[in-house]
Amino acid sequence: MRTAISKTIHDGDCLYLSGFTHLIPFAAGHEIIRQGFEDLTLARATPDLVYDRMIAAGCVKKVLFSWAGNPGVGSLHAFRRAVEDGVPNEIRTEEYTHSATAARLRAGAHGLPFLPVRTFEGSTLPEHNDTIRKIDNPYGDDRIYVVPPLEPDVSVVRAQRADREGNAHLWGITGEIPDAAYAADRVVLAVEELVDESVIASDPNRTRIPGHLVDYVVEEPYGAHPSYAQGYYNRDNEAYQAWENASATHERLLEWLDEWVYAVDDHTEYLEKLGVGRLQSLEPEATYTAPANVGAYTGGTTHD
Amino acid sequence: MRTAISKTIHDGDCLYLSGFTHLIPFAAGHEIIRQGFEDLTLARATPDLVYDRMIAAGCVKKVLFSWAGNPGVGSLHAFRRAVEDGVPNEIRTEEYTHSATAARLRAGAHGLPFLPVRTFEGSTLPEHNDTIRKIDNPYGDDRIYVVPPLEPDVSVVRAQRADREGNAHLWGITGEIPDAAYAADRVVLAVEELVDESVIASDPNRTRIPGHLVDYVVEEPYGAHPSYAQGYYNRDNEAYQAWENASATHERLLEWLDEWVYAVDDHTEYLEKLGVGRLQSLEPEATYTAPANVGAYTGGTTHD
Amino acid sequence: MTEYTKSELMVASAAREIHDDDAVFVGIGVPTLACGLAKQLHAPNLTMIYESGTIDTTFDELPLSIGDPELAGGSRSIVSLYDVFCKYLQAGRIDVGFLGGAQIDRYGNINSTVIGDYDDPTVRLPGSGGACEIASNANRTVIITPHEPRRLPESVDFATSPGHVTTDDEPTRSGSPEAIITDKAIMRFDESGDANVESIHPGVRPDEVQQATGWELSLDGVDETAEPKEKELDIIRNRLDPNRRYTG
Amino acid sequence: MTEYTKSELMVASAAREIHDDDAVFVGIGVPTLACGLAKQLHAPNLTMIYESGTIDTTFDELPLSIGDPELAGGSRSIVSLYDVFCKYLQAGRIDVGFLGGAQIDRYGNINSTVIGDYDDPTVRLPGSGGACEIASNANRTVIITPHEPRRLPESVDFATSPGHVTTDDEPTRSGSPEAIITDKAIMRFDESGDANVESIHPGVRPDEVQQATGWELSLDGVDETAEPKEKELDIIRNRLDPNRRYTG
Repeated sequence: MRTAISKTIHDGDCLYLSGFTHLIPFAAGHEIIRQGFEDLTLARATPDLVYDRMIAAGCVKKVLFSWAGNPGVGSLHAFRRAVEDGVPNEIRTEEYTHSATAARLRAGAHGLPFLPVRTFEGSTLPEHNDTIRKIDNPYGDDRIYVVPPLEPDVSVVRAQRADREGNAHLWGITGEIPDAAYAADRVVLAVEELVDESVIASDPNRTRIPGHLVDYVVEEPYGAHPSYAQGYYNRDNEAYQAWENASATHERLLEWLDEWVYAVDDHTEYLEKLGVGRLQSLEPEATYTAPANVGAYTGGTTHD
Repeated sequence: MRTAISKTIHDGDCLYLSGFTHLIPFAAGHEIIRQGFEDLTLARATPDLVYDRMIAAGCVKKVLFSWAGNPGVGSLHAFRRAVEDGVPNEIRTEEYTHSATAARLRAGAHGLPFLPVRTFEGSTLPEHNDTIRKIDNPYGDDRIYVVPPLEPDVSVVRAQRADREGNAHLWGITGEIPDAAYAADRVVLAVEELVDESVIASDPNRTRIPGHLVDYVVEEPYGAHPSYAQGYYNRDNEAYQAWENASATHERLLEWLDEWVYAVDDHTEYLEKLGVGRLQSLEPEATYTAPANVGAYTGGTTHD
Repeated sequence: MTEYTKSELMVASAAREIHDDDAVFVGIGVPTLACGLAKQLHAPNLTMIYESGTIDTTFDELPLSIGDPELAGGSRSIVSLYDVFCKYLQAGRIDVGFLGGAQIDRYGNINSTVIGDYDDPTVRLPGSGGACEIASNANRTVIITPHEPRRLPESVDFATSPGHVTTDDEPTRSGSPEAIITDKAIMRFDESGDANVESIHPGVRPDEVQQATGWELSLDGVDETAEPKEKELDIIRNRLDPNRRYTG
Repeated sequence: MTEYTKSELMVASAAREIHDDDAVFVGIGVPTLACGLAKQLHAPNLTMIYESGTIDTTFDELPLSIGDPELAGGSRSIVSLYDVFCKYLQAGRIDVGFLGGAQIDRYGNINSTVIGDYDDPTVRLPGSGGACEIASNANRTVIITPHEPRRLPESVDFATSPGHVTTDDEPTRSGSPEAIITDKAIMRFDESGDANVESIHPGVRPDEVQQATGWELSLDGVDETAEPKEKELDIIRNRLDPNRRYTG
């Protein structure tokens, strides 16, 4: 991940670390903090704890978002301090609703100059964001809001498993992960496990990120912690709840970063510090999908 | 299928029998012919043999399409006779390109008044179809074509397996099948096999047609023949090739309909006429998808 | 009559807003419990849809977030973030949506964006998420909120999610709030888009309701809110929220 | 030199239009064979994408249609019909597309819709399918056609897929035909969008090429098309099309 980050990300870039609750690339966020970027634009429907940490570390000049909170718990305190008090630095915000953020990524993924969205009518938000525009419906007398494409310089995406080419099987909540990969100029893919290509080839419908999109493939187990990987480990709800306290002041948050980000060399050290017991407590009982018969039509892949 | 067709389809309706090469609902088309409709609008990216038969049987007043041929073989002769010579009756056509037909269905599925498409520039087609319009890009100096939603009265869709609620697992080429289901007012779902709900619940990512969309679920093995069902039976390429001859004149085509549609009572009789040997020759060697661990988080479904 | 908490009453009241066969766009907390309760009682065929894209979801343990793994594992289908808004909300498939917010006005406009000026806020709230879409596209929106003066001001600082706006020149969809369920009362929107008190909860005085509301209410002859039934409380306590996370 | 058929020469020539790392939007027949050949030789990293939504496809047996089950089973990913056009063609991810048609003019405009009047056609052809999208969005379009006067008229009855159109007032994308590969010659489009003969196939006389073309050609000093190499013929005959379905 260290090489993948340093080779693909440049200061000033727009990044999208994707995943809607599920498969959030925390380890990549921590590595970005360690590499000391300080002029990034971060885009994400839900900034979540990972962007809160990057903001507190001073990596960020701008955030594009649609819901900035700690789901089920409370605030993103670093995000609020930056917006409300300019701590540690002023950040600009570009704000949408979820469907509009998702539509921006989809337009980017689909090569479209805009997508219409059925929202914003009667909301104050368009007054504060001039990328949200309104056009005539060419088939009626009404008007509809539109948003332009979002094409991140780099998307960091996670999936459960991939082959070495980066063809990735993704299941559970897919959120905006495939769209982020298709919309971006460069893609870093991190997976819970690298598997033989025959595993991926057995089920092409489950490949939501094809390898031709991917610049770097990184095998990084538990790299979504405290977010989760469906079937691999549960969401660490205690860590989400603990963030409320750990992030309550800027100083306390910096101590947290010192301990959990700067003082560990990489994600493996982070996991060692977390401890095997904690990881084991997050392990779900295994339950497997029912097989689907794809049929052995070709010798080229499925029975090489 | 007889009840499903008679309860959901009314003369004058717009139908979409979906499936891009894969899972084309031939048995439903034959049943529609037997029930003697004569004023249908048929929409489909690729009319294929199933619409050719319905046109020859006199069921059709209008066809919305983007590619009207017999893939890899030749013409749709009944379609051509209707367009070129008004045999057995004049039909109107509304013509698109594939991306535009697909965008129309997607707009219908997504509740949007239009979708932009990057095509048609420099083509003669927009001159002959005034639903294809051009609007200003609100983010640039250029203009882009748009198409309006397509919302069929009834979509007939097929999938490999479903539970009794109509939650359907679909794999292989998905084409426009999910979009057709989401865009339509009423949905008839036919599957190769009904399975226990635990099979479907084990893999919600494979459910591309959720049961809440579905009005009728029909278990109808081999109902896509001579099209195919990935993992269940191969495309009957010989039948596609034979259609070139069987449909060469209107009279010969009517004889074919007499023998294969009108003289059989239902799809089961069609299969009996086809013979076990023919069906066996289409059976692929089984190859199964690698399992994915979804995790037993909930007792409600996956381990009831 | 058994004792019950305000939250239990709110859950039971919210459940009554759901009809059988409804498709509900569910949030965490009271909405999830209300759906669970309705499904056990009068709405066995309701379909629960979460913003995270999990369609027709059931669960054993209450989720902490709308994207928890049990919601995925217990669903019948999963769609992308973009698609859940397009195929469900935009396409008009959602009968009932639940919303909350820092401020709600008498027309059902909801603020979950900022307190104070947008560019220099006193309090930066999380923002819309999918709330504006729910308000804009669900057939009926039910608002759940504690009943406090700061929560129910005469007007909101920022309209994140539209209430009963009328835009004369543009016949597009607007919000469609149906009711506000608080810990003191149930208000319902009339044809002109105004929230009126329909019932006051048992033990709450009318003047308490008026004092906690930022606009003048007509309180003569309003009903008393129906108490939760034994059966409802049993389901809430023993099946839905045994750890009293939301209803204690 | 080994004997070879015209089709084999066309396949070998088409394969040379493909570079390593290209993403190719493939059709059935010559394009599929050309991709298979290029992949075995100079373009091991090419990605084959079929209109049916099968991404990065390999196969053992030649498909009859673009949606055959072996294309699905042999792919690395499968996307919907709408998405293959949006995520691949519209998004500019396709380097090379292959097209054919009933009529092709000197600017690369292609007719696959009607011969005669649109509303009262002499021959109703299948229509665009995805051809207009390929012409509009692929970086390079390679046209494969038999070389006959009716196939290469001075102008097409109907422009299904745009060639080198210039729409002065509207700077949107237009078609980008690169070459026409026929059974007599290879033509390549110059900067002004005009198709010029680059090479004539061995054994074909220049006047045969001119007679079979609906516009005046400049044929002085054109090269002879390179013959297929032994290795190319071996791959075509023994691996790609052993039943000689397309190359007999």
